[in-house]
Amino acid sequence: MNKNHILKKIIQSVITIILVLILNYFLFRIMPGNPLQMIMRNPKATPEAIAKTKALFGLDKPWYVQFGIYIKHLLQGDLGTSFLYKKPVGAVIASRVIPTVLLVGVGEIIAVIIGTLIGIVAAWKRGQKIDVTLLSFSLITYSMPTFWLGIVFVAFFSVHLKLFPTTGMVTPGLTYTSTLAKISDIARHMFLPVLTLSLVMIGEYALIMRNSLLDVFTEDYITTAYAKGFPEKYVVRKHAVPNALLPMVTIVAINLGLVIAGAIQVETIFSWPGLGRLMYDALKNRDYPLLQGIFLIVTICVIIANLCADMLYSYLDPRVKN
Amino acid sequence: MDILKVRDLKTYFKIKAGTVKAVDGVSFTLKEGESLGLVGESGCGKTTIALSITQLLPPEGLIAGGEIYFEGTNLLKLNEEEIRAKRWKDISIIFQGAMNALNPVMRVGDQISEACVYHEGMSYDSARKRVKELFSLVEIDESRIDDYPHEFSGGMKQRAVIAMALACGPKIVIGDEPTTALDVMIQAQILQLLNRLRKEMDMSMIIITHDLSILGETCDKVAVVYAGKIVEIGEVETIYEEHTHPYTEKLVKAFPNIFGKREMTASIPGMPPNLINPPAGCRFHPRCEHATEKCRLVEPKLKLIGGEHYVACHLRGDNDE
Amino acid sequence: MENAKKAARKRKIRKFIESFKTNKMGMIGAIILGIFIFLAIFGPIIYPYDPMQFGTAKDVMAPPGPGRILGSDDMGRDVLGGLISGTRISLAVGILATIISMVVGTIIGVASGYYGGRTDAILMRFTDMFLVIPWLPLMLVLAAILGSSIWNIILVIGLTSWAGTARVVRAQALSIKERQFVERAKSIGADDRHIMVKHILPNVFPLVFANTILVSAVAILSETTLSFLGMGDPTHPSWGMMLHFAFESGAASVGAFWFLLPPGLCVVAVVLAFTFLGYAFDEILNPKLERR
Amino acid sequence: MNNIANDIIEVKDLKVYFDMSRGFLEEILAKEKRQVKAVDGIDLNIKKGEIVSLVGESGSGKTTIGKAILHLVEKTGGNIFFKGEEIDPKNNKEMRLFRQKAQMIFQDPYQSLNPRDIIIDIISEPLEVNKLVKTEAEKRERVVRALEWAGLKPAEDYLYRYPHELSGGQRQRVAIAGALVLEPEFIVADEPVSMLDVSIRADILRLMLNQCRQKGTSYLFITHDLSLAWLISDRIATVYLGKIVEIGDARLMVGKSVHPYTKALVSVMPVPKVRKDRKMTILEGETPNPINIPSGCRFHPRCPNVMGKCRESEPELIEIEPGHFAACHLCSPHNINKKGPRS
Repeated sequence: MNKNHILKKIIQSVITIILVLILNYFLFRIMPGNPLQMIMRNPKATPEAIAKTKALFGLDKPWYVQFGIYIKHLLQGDLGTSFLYKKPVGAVIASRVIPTVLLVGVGEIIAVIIGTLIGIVAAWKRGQKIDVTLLSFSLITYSMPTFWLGIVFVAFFSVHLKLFPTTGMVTPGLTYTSTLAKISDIARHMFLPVLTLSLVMIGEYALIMRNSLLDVFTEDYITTAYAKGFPEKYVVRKHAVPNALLPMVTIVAINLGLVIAGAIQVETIFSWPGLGRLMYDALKNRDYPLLQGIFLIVTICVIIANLCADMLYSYLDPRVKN
Repeated sequence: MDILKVRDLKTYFKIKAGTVKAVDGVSFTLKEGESLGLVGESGCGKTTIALSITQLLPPEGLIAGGEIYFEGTNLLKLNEEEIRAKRWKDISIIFQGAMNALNPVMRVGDQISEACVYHEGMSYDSARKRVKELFSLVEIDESRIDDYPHEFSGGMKQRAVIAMALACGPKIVIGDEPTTALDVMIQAQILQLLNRLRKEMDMSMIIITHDLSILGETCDKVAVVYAGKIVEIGEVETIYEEHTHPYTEKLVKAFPNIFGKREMTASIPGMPPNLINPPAGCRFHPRCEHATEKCRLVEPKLKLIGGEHYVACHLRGDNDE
Repeated sequence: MENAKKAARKRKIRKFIESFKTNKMGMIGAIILGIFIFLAIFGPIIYPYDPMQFGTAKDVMAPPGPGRILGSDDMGRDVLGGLISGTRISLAVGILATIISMVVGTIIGVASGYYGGRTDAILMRFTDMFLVIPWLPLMLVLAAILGSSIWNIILVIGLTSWAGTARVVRAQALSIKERQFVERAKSIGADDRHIMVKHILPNVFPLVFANTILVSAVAILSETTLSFLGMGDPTHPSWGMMLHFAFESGAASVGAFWFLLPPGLCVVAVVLAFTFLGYAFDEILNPKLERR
Repeated sequence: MNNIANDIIEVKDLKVYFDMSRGFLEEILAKEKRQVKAVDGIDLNIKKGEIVSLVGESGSGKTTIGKAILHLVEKTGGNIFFKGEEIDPKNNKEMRLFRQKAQMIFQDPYQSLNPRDIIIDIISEPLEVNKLVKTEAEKRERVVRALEWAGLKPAEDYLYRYPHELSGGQRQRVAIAGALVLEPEFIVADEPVSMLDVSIRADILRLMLNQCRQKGTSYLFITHDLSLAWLISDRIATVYLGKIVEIGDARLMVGKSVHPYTKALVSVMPVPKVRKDRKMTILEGETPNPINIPSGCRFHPRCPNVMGKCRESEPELIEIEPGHFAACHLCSPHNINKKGPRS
């Protein structure tokens, strides 16, 4: 792999992170005027919180000093104190990471696998009935608001059919007899949120994979592969799909933003105890330090994920390698 | 012996605007060890002939009639699996634009060996050995076997594509514009290589090109294609020197001869016809200065006028049916 | 003379319409969108509705029946009426936000692609930042800070959704810049302004147009989501706002499908229509397929 | 500087180098500055009414030479004189006048015409940009005249059509009309027929020839096809890796070329004739990348007649007979006087 290429990508990511830090800082401090006023307007803010924030912001100093302080605190892992939970933002966020990672991870993996498969089948059978069906399915799921799909699922599967629990990650008050019982309880709670989250993403991945494959199909090396006497299946599997998958790597990474958006909605609907729900609560209660902390963490995670995707891409595509 | 016999081949494309009669009644014969050039302007249907032989037409293309005999079997009567077995093993193609004919994410060696593994059931290792032999045949260093296509220069890619076409020892190789977009010197290298390989490996060859002037060193026979039909076919010297069809004459004169007199080349007035609604009678008549009433009404048939020289023109062949 | 010019342009437009007519997806999209645009303009006249007119206790979440085709909501208001008046708001927000996004994206994309070098590097870093920041959290944060007015929502959506357009336009501008007609323009002494206005923009425009329609779909989805999460403008109830109230009032747990389904289905229909149209235009106008 | 009045273009020691690394990140990261010496010191003159051809393979720098002469790419070194005067590309007024007198015809008529403009707008663009016409009628008149020069008659039939409504040959004629509309004195034609079907090439070439004869326009004809160059030009220069290796009368360059590269090019030129006795000199390998130019004579790694001297010292372009110059150690008799290439 090309060292310069990777170094370049890393530097670019660092620049982006710095830009995000600046944006984050200004969004919460400069734009709406004095942040202290906003905090004071917040009925749930305690005097201690105000005092702490005041000290944290160092509002009497010029903005670049304030920014320096802000960065210093960040580097020490200090993201401020949540109004709502009266605890350090870092700790609040940390307690919510695992459920989100679980939800987003499973949802994303399912969406990528099924979406890619649908895209392959649709492109392969282009213009045929199965393509039209899959294409319509993809376009319709792609057009659905995530939260709405979630509510409809709750209303239908949980309330109407009583098949799944409506909220939470575990059944409250239940003591488990075995690890397996715990896993199965979580799985039952996870089913609908994951279904919702992956359904809205499947459509997009399917559309992208289909387009990408259709592009590849017009390439001369595909005709060559057919001329070599290989059956269609072999040509698609060995020659077309590996090429068509390349753009998918980048898209999946960029789409992490979309997944986060989906997670916020799904977690809100299903009261899933993750970062998305936390963000919704922070928003509802105007808990700015918490909101800012989540925003920052999530954004940096997405930037790092994109960097990883770039590296994976340059590993997979021999043309970038050197 | 005749290895390939194409009889009255008709290949049409159904598109929104109508049916394009890209190939409309083409017949020719390729003898064992012979090299035939198919020459004509762009859009005359020469590539479609090649794609019809191996049945690699795009979905909107369809073979509307005719027969294609390869060693006595009609390829058009074979089912999908049978025709697949013939591809590459018996008839392989060198496609136009080598840079695009190679899969960018697959090692060059693997792209060549996969055909051997698939068609001849070779083990991966023996297939690799074969690739190394092929590389030395086309003069590529065998250390480059694990390179990706983008690491090859233009000329090397073309050589690799040729090596690929030879992988299964085919009986016929079809070169579709094998040297277009290459520099003259590399063009000369490739043509020389193709000539040598054809003789060494005892293959038959079809060279498809718009460049009539490259055929002198490469082909025994030349067929001139105009608007989906062969208008003249004969030995390459005959086509260059004793052509009788007005189109062939114009085409030959369109190429300068730097070893001859410096005179301006000729152009052919008008444009090739629309193949959805080709002109009645002789398809060349709207551009032909000798056209008569008969040319406008009656379509000329390909007639033998001596040796192996056939021509489809009312003005030249006297033996009317 | 001018007539001949007009005739040439007319020929071109007619050709576009011809190819559009044969595009099934595009036609379906156009018809659906047409219906909703009609509703947005004339709906409130045909079917008057006052969002401040609350119903009585027995009207609350009443199922469909005579006098209320789609039942009523948590405040006893008519769902159909809310739906029709929401059409105007959802469409307006979507379209206005898209215009902002398109203008910003096109300017940044063209400048970046045409000038290249340092300008390009700086603008693209900036664009990448917007591309990579998860858009919903950013919108939520912005909306929370700016406050929930309908203009703020439009601004927030417009200012967070231009990055994709900028990328696409930049790529297109880059390729057009390399075309020989731009080189020709330079060789006859044309300046940057002339080249951008006469050559780059007209050739970027079809792509921007197709892209704009796709962005509209995203903008409408964004508005719905923002409103659902409580960031909407309560004085301008959109479809998303209706869903917000449906969720908050527990329509799901009482099985009030008449309150839950219609606004969502409307969103799906409009977004789908925009997507269809976008795809159709892309197919017709895509310069990749245009040659010969 | 003698005899300059007769020269439309005179080029002295022209150099065009491109920096490979772009963007500041790459500048930091790149170990060394990589330069492509696309044009590496060429001398050339073109007289009034003369057609000079540059023949070379891809990567030889022939197109860059053409563009540099028109100031479309920045030169790294050397001088370019137009009618005896050097033009300062930073001087807008000088450049504007120069642009009106020197035009370029591009290779691909599918790309050189803006697909969104109608023909009258395309052809009148140079007039509008340079503010040379005042009224619509005047503009139309000049466009019609240019179209007729380019052989598109009746011109009125073409004015309000889009490029895609024309055939390839017609498009190239439109492109030529677009260059002729300013009545330039010098035209760089970059592979003007290589994208066209053979059946219409002759028409375009004849058009250029007639134009040159009747109006005394000078042409720099850039092509990879030696036989086309031989067909229409007065003089031919063969270019290899950014240098002119041989230049002389067109017939001489084919019949009596002396440089091994030109000789090899001539020997492999395809012709519509079967020549059983033909001996081809097929050079091995490919033109090297201009990033790594070989030492000594840049042609030595592929030269069939290479000598020890060729690896060490670079041969200069010397006159071997009146008007015929070559840069090769093989053909450098001591008695030949060293002079610039002037015919």
